[in-house]
This record gives sequence, structure tokens and C-alpha cells, in this order.
Amino acid sequence: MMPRISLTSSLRDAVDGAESIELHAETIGEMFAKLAERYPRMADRIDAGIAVAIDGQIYRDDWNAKIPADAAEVFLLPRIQGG
Amino acid sequence: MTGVLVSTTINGDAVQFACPTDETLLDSLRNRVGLTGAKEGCGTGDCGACSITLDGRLVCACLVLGVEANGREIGTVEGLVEDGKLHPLQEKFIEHAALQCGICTPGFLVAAKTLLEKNPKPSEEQIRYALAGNLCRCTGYDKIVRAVQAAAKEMRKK
Amino acid sequence: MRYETPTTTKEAATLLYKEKGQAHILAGGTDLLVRMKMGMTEPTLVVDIKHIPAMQAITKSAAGFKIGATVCGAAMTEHAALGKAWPGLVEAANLIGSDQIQGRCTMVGNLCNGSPAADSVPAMIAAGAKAIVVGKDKRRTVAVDKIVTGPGKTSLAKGEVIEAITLPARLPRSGDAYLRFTPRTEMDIAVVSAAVNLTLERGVVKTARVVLGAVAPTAVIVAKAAKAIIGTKLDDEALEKLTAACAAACNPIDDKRGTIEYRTKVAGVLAKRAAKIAYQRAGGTL
Amino acid sequence: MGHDTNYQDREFKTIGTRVKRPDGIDKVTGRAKYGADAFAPGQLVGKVLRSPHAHAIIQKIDISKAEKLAGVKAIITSADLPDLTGSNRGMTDILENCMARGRALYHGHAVAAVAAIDEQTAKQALKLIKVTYKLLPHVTDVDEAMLPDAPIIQDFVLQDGKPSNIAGISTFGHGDVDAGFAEADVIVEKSYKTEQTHQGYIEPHACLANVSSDGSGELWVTTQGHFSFRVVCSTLLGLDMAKLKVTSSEIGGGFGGKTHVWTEPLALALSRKANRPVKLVMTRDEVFKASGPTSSTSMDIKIGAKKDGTITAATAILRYQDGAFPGIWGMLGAMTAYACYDLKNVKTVGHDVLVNRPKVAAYRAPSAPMAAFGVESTMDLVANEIGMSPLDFRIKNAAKEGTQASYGPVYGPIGIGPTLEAVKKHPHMRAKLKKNQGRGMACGFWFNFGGQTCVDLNIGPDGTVSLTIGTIDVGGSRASLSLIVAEELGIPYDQVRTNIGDTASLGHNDTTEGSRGTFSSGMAAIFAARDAVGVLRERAAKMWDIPVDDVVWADGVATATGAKHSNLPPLTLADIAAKAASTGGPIAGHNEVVADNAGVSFASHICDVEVDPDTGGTKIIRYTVIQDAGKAIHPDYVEGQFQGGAAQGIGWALNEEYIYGADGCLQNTGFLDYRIPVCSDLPFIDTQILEIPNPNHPYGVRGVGETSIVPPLAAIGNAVSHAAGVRMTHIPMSAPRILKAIDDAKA
Repeated sequence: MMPRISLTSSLRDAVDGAESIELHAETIGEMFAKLAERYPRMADRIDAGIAVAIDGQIYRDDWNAKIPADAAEVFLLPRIQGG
Repeated sequence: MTGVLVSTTINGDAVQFACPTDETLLDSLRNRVGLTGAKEGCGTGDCGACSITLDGRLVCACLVLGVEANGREIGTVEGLVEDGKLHPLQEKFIEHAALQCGICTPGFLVAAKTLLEKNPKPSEEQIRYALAGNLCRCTGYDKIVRAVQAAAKEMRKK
Repeated sequence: MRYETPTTTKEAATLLYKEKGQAHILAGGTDLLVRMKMGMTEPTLVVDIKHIPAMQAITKSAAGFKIGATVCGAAMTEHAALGKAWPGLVEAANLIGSDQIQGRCTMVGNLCNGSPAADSVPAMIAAGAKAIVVGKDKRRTVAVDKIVTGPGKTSLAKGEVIEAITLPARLPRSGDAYLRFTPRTEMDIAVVSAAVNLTLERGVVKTARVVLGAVAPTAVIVAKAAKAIIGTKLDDEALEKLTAACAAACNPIDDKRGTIEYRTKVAGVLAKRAAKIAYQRAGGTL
Repeated sequence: MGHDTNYQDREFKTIGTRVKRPDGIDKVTGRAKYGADAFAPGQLVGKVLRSPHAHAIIQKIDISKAEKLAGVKAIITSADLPDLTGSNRGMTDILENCMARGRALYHGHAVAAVAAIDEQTAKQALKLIKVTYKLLPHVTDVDEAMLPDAPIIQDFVLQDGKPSNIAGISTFGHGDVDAGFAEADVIVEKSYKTEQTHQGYIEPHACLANVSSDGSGELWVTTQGHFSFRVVCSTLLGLDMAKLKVTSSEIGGGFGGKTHVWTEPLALALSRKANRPVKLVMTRDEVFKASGPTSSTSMDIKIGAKKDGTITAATAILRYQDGAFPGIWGMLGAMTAYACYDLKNVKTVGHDVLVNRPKVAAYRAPSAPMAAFGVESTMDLVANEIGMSPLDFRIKNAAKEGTQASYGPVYGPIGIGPTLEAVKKHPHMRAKLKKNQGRGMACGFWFNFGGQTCVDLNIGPDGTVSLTIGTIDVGGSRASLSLIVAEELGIPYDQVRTNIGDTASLGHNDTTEGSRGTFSSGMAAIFAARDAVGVLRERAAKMWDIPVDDVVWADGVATATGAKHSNLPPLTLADIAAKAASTGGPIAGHNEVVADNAGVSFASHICDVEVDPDTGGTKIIRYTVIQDAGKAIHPDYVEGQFQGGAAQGIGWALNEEYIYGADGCLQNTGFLDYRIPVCSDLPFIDTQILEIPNPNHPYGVRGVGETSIVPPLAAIGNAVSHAAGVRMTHIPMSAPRILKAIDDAKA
């Protein structure tokens, strides 16, 4: 199964306005690589920092994190800061 | 710049230091005597982090000139330990987790000690008002007030 | 910066008179050291008056109390007889800063600093306090309300030093009170304040003085407010008149601590509450 | 590597006990060394000259007189800090914020700095530096900065190709809000404003910089992230990272304000120029003028609901002020605004707006408290309109597992529902109120996060254990981490000591922010301890000369299993450590981890206030914090975080604010007029810790530190509205604002 990757609205302009994309990747790093390949404008956004929620768990840093084949949701959102 | 020699007593010890006349006692204590327990949080008497006693009275060391200490008795947080034993306030502050970052702690301890010497059985309200000159940004004061209450109780037993 | 520790008031006055540069008196230092820290003043001479015996004590005589210029707020609070006679004044002095500030600050410093928001000043004026002023050549006694002439300004001549504050002998059935509004419960500057001092005769206000702080360039004596309650038992009508008189006497500014509107409104509220406290302290029942 | 981060339900022995912190004695005796407590031989005093203007071109800086003053050893201006940041905009902004480059962007912006033999000389030198300014129009209000004719703060910021102060517009949400509002029986729309606040840590920024002529250097500094400071400082100064050793002092509070460099690069540059150590300590005045406040905001909130209490749609238009440099603060407000609720149709738009104020830094759950104030106040208004209790209205709409969060993803197991149920059961909700008193409640959310983390665990020859971490300890985390190691190794707490390593002793650790300290270093400590247990078992096996598979580690001892080894007495840590030399050398565990999944956190607060209707003065009568903390490692310090966040929120709600004059200058740069709560302002703050385990931490730990500051603004606003009968829409709810609202309502 290929998980759908949803994007927060501020990232959509980099993927030609799509709200979500179908893409096969086993890890966050692989997903980012494939996204940047398919949508060159995503490269800068990825460099600037994107957090990834996989079934509700937010990964801010770990590009090795696995994307399970049965993941119900992969969501890309801006990288956050705290106090 | 005019410099003067100051002879004073700090925590019971005779101490001499030389300082410019316009230097605060806080700077003298920290930079010339080497007692850095009193902290500068504001330098204008609004935070109490530099609380010390001067002839037994609680004051902000940032609002006293170093030269004024001549011939007088100073008490700082470094003098709270007696015979190698922590003061009950120090014990209770640790036990009750009454400090987080700890920068305000020396000032609170000196102020609380002064309070308990005058009033061994203060009410919660009296504690809160007596410590109102000491700002703490971490704890919301809850555990500080509880630690002072516990120390007061402990000290009354003796 | 020269630092001097004279042992007589006259000596202090002479030092201050002769100084060509920026000269300051150091008593509690709770204003002076802040101004030095903020770079608002760079003194060439500081005269520490705490070594002058005539300034160090609170004394009581048939004429009333005399409070030396270097007596700190905490020492006033500790003086039982003073607190009994002038509870409002002692409370006002006690409101200047934290316990740490109380260990140093003095009423005379509070006065000479010339702040419109000084806590002890309305209470001193309400009490009819006088200042003993010593110059290099002569002494004079001045009513406290004549000392401050504007924000940061006083009527003292170059070299003049206030040695002590005197309070008149306390008549029986008298009471005073001071209230202020501050955003915090402690460690704050009055946004607006009110002091009331009164004497009763058979439960009726015989004499009264109402003074407001932080509503004008200097503390304001509101004669109309006093008049409104004289001859009354502080009934609602009298208190309403007092409130209105206080509002009318306000000439405040908008600043970081409060608005004109707020100060004008709350001055009357505080004066009313202070009048009630003073009345009860004088033995009246509301 | 390869450690399982999943939650393992188990019985704890030491976790959850209230032990004494290891740094306690140093901190109650005055021995603990903070930023300003260091000394280096030959050190100079550093001082910074700051702009007296809100916005001005710096035409000339004449240092000739200052240079000639005896005792002055170095003077720097922006010319001494060439731009080495390449095309990294964020880094360039940091450089420019540290020292103005041709233009002062806010009152207090650094313009020059000196190093001299003592304080008096340094101050004198600042006076002798003559700066020629050409004043520019300024803007300090967020709404005014968005007007078409507003003075432009940064030329590189464009909207639709034109210069603008709007540095970013971020939109979040899902569904169709127009359709949702059409379905609503009740719609409430309200605008709110909140003023700028400061983190208000009691310790000013302070550092001691020492750069040698060979380009190596040391920096002693009060910071939330010494590794990040190393990255930034070495980049700005062109130093090799490995040659700059940064040591974190004890830290006197941070709350986000010490995640950022302010004067540290200046101290390093001065030290390099003078070739001597330079100590640079900010005054309180400088801290307020020129270090990390939070945003002031302006917001429009709209919520629609059916009579049965179902929210049909919600929107939030948020305008957050970033200071003079772009940030993500409006974006974070837009992400967090509705995070507590299960909404079918929701849209939030966050604007990041530039003004002539200091660069905004994170402040505890940054941006969430303001948005929560708008949303949670409006929630009460809607509940009131439909005749439902505010609590039941929130319970009905609370987010739960499977809810699509308003910021995008779908929630796993979360704690908002349980905190609301706990509110319902709490005795505080049934306590009687007196005249002029009112009760309010509100909810809050924060993300929490983990990040790069690295720890070292070393077992000494006597069997005591030393844990070295790279996250700093602001509130007792060394005690919590020692508890974790003690738990994992099965030994007493006293046998473990946790220390904070400098940048030369560990790999990179991210800044201690986002409530990550105990969560992430705790995770790494567990794994390092497990590695060490593996080594201990091997060593015991060697000592016994039996297969390692026959050795188990439990309760702090190695035991040989099986009947054939029943003659072997257990070996303690000390027994094994004593023989380390002959069994393979020092015994250690080590772990590097990217600790993601800190677990989102929710809180619900209850507050009673009393309002004096004649003065507008407000007193907090009672306050209760209920928060999901995951597993509480050291309950005292979890409670401390709850209470501290609530107290900061109370100060923000009632009194704290940056006050700018018409000249664009900050008027209250001290603790007298920037009023953080004093002891007599507050009651005891009750706490209730809910321990809903984080599924992604072996012990179920979540971030704890930040969420507690989110609900207070709204909880107090709601309480004031019940006490005084007026809805406050402007924070802080100072006495003049409340009295005016009361009078306006009467009129």
C-alpha cells in the first residue's frame, strides 16, 4: 500500500498546489529525497525544516524514522520551535 | 576615580577591601571579596537577589555603596551554614524543591532567615509579604512558602 | 566621586554648599543608587548623613514626635508608640518598597526625591508634619507641604539639609489612614493614593485633612474634601461629597502607570475608604 | 542504536520518588556558579552601546576619543563583524540583531561595544563614542505595521512583490468553514489584543569569552543550549567549531529567552580584538530592551455552534509581532489555536509582522497562550449563548484519539479529555464564591519535542555512576535523570551523579527547549544504561568464567542463572567495577539518539478571582492546574513546572506588558514597572498530575515544562468576566482596563 502524504497549506505551493501526494517511501529521508526529486521547489523547504507526523506522532528531526506500509496518515507540517 | 580602603565584618570574619567610592557593595562583595552568593538580578533594588544583612537589617546590596560597609557587620548567604551544618531553611528549601533555577535562592534564604528571627511563627500572609521583595520566576512561590513554613516549624522545636 | 561622612548637620550643609559639581545626600540610597546605576546622575560628591547623631532617632516629647532624617522605614514600623499615634503615617512609610528597601529608605528621602507618587508624603502632609531644615548658617522649620514644588524639585536652597521631621502632639480621638492603588500587592509605585487625618468630638469630625498623591505634580491638599466631612459622622452624603471634591482636585497625567480617567476616579474611592479607616481609628463607629 | 523507544508498562522502584536534587546544596549555599560568577585571569569588562532611537540610520560612529581613554583595550562596531553567514538568512538576522549594520532597528539595538580594564572605564568609554543618527519613521504596533503606508522595517521582506512588514502568512485547517458557519445556530465573533511580555528570568545574560590569537576559544555562558551557541558563534566569527569550547554555567532561568545569542558573539569579538578574556554581563535594562520578548498580538476569532453544543466551524485570524526580524510566531499561533478541539471545519491564518521592537524569541509554549486567550474566551461566550456550561461545551468538543488536529495530522492517544473530566470532578469547581468573585477555566495545548541528544554514562572504579548530559538543567532535571539511571541499573539514587558536559565532551545536543530536557536526555540515559548493563554482564561472565547468557542483571547485581552456578554469589556494581582493569577496562554506556515523539500535551486550569469594582484591582483567590505529564519522573519538579507556568501566565494576564512611548522607546525597562508577580500576589497553586503514558518513550514520559503557561490568560479572563460582568479583550487586564470596561458596561 502506498501511504498518502498530506501537506500543510504553506507547503502546497511547492508541490503545484496539491493537498496530498501518493508516494512510496520506507523512511522519512527517502520520502524527502523523492519529494525533492519530483518537486524541485521542495528542496529548499526541506532544508528550512519540515516536521512529519506519522499516524499522529510528530517527527521533527529523525529522517531514519520508518514510515510503516500500513500508515494511515503521513502529514508534513512546519518545523516548530519551543521555549 | 577615588578609591578607599574598607574594613568590615562579613559573616563574622574581619575583612578588608579597597574599592572605588561609587562602587556598590554588591560589586565589592562579588568582585573584590569573592563572595558571589548574592546575585545581581536588576541592580535597582527590585528583585532581592542580592539580599544581605547590614547590621542585622535586610537590605539589597545593590543599593548600598561598598564604602558604607566600613565598620559595619554584613551577613550573606555564605554565612548561613554554621559548624558545617546547613541552616534549617537551607535543608527545607532542598527538601521541598523550593528552587528550580536557584538564582533567587540566596536572596530568599537571607530574607526568610531575617523574617524568622523577628517572627518565629509567621502566618502564610506574613511570609508572602515578607518575601515580596524577592522575585522568583520559576516556582510561583508555592514551594518556597511551604519550605519557609516547614523551616519555621523545625526551628520552633529547638 | 568624593564620599564624606560628616558628624553634624551643619558640617553636611557646608560640604554640600561648597561643592561645585554634582552633590548628593546619601541616607538610605534607595533612590540615589538607582539613579547612579541608570546613569541619570554622576555625583562628584556624596555626603553620607548616617553618621550624624541628631538624625538617627525617633523621640517623643510633649510637642509630639521627632523622626530623624536617617531613620529607616523598618525602624518606624518597630516603634510602638509612633505606630499607635500615627498608624496611617507609619503604614504609608512602610509601603515604600519591600522589606529590603525598608531596611534603608527614609521618609525624608521619600520627600526630597520629589516624586508625585511618594507614599509617605500625603500622609505626612495630612498629619501636619514639619521639616527641620538646616543650612550652613541657619535653621528653619517648614511645613512638609511646602517642600516639594514639582516633580523632582524642592524649595530647599543649595546646601540645605532636612535634619528631622516633626509631628504635632496627638490629640485624643484622632486617627489617620493612607491607602494607595498599585497593580501588585507589594513592590510597586502608587498609581494614585490618598491620606486622611481627622479628629472627632462626640463622634463628629471636628478637624480633617485630606491629601491626594500621584494625581498632580505634587501632593494635593483637598480642603473641600475635608470640609465635606467636617461636622459629619461620615454619612453617605458626606462621603459622596468628599469623593466628588477629590475628583475635582485631580490634575493627573496619562503615563505608563495609569490614565487621567483612572486616577481621577480612584482618588475619590481611596479617599473615601481612608476616611472610614481614620474615623474608626479615632474611635468613631460607622 | 537499535533500542526500543516504545512504552513498556512496568513497576518502578525509584522513578516517581521525591529525592533531593544533586545541585541543591550548592544552590542554597551560594556556591553554584552562574553566568556572571566566573573569573578569568586578566579579564576585561565588556559593555555595549545601544541605540536610543527606535529606527535610525547610523551615519557615523566616531570611536577616536573612546580609543584614547586609558584602560580601553578594544572597541568593536559592525565593521569588526564581517558577514560570514553566506546566504543563510536566519544567521544573517542573528548577526544583525547582535549589532546593527548601518541601521538601528529598535530602541536598544546594539551599535558598538567596548572592553576595558574595569566597569567604570568601560562605561566612560561608551560615553565617549559619538554616533551620528538620522532618524527614520518607526512603528511598534502590530496592526499599524500592517497598514499600507507603514514604515518598512526590512527591505528583503516582500508581499506580492512589494516591500511589506508581513514576513509570513501561514494557513492551517480543514473542511469548509463557510458551510460550517451556515449550519451554526449561534456565531460569536470577537477581536482581542495581547501586549508584549518578557520571559523575565532573574539572571541577566552573562558570559566570559576567551579567544586566543590562534583562533581557538572558550565561552562560559548562561544558556539553554551551549551546543547551539557554539554553532552560531563559530559561524558568525569564522571560528572552527571544534576549537570553540562552550561551557554552560548554572542557568538562572530561561523560559526560551536563553535559546538565542544576544551579546555572546560581541564578547568573543572583543576578546579576539583585545587578546584577553572579556566578561560581558547585561544590565536588567538591556535585558528588557534587547533580549527575547514574546510577541504582542491582535486577533479575530469566530466560532459557530449548534444549540446542542457541537461546534460547526471556527476561524482565527492572528497577527503576531516578530520584532525587527522574521520569525515563526504567527505561524505557531495559527497551529496551536484550536488544537484542543475536534472540529470538522476550521481555518486559522497566522501573520508574522515586523515592527521596531527587539527580535522576538521563544517564550514557554511560544505563541500558544495568546491564541488560547482569544479562542478560550470566545468558547466561553459561545457556551453562554447556547446556555451550556463552559466545561460541558469543551468536553463535548474536545479532541480525542483519531481527531484530525486543526494543524493537520490525526491525534494518537491524547489527554485533553481526561484533564476536562478531572476538572469536572475537582472540588475547586464546587467551592463557594463570595461577592465580586468569579470562576473561569480554560484549556491549553503544546506540541513538545525531542531532538538531537547524546549522553555518556561512566562507572567509576568504586561502582558509582556518572552520567554526563548535554541538555542544561533549569529546573531539577539532573535529579530526574539520576533517578532514571538508578531505576535502569537497579541501584540507589545516591549512587548516581548527573553532570552537564561542555561542548568538547559530548556530541551535539540540541537546545533545551520545547520541554525536551528530561524527555530526550532521559531516553538517551535509559539506552546508555542498558548498554552499560550489557557490558556489566559480560564482565561478570568473565569474572566467573561462564557464558554471558548465564548472567542476568537485576536489582543492581549480576546473578548467575541455573543450578550449576548456584555457588556463585551475586556481583555488585562495585565488585565488577573493582575488577574492570583486568576484565577489559573502564565500563561505560553511551547513547546518541534523535528523540522524536515527545508527545503532545494538554492542560486545563481553573481560576477564581476577586475584582474590586471600584478600582478594577484583581486578586487571584484560588488556582488549580491539571495537566497530562505522561509519567512523572520527579513529581516535585513536575508540580514546580505546573506552578511556575501558571504564575507566569497570571503575571501576563494581569500586569506584565512592554510599554512603548510615541517615540518608539521602551518605557519600562526594570522590574519596578515591568511587574512580574510577587509572592504576596499569589495563592498556593494546586496541581493535579495526570499520567497518561507517552507511547513513544520507554517510561511513558512526555514533555512537561511549557503547556502550563497556555491556559492562564483565558482562564483569568473568563473568571474576571464572571466576577465583574465584563468581557475583557485586551491583555493584560490591568486595573485601568478593567475599571474602564466596568464603567463602559454601566454606561
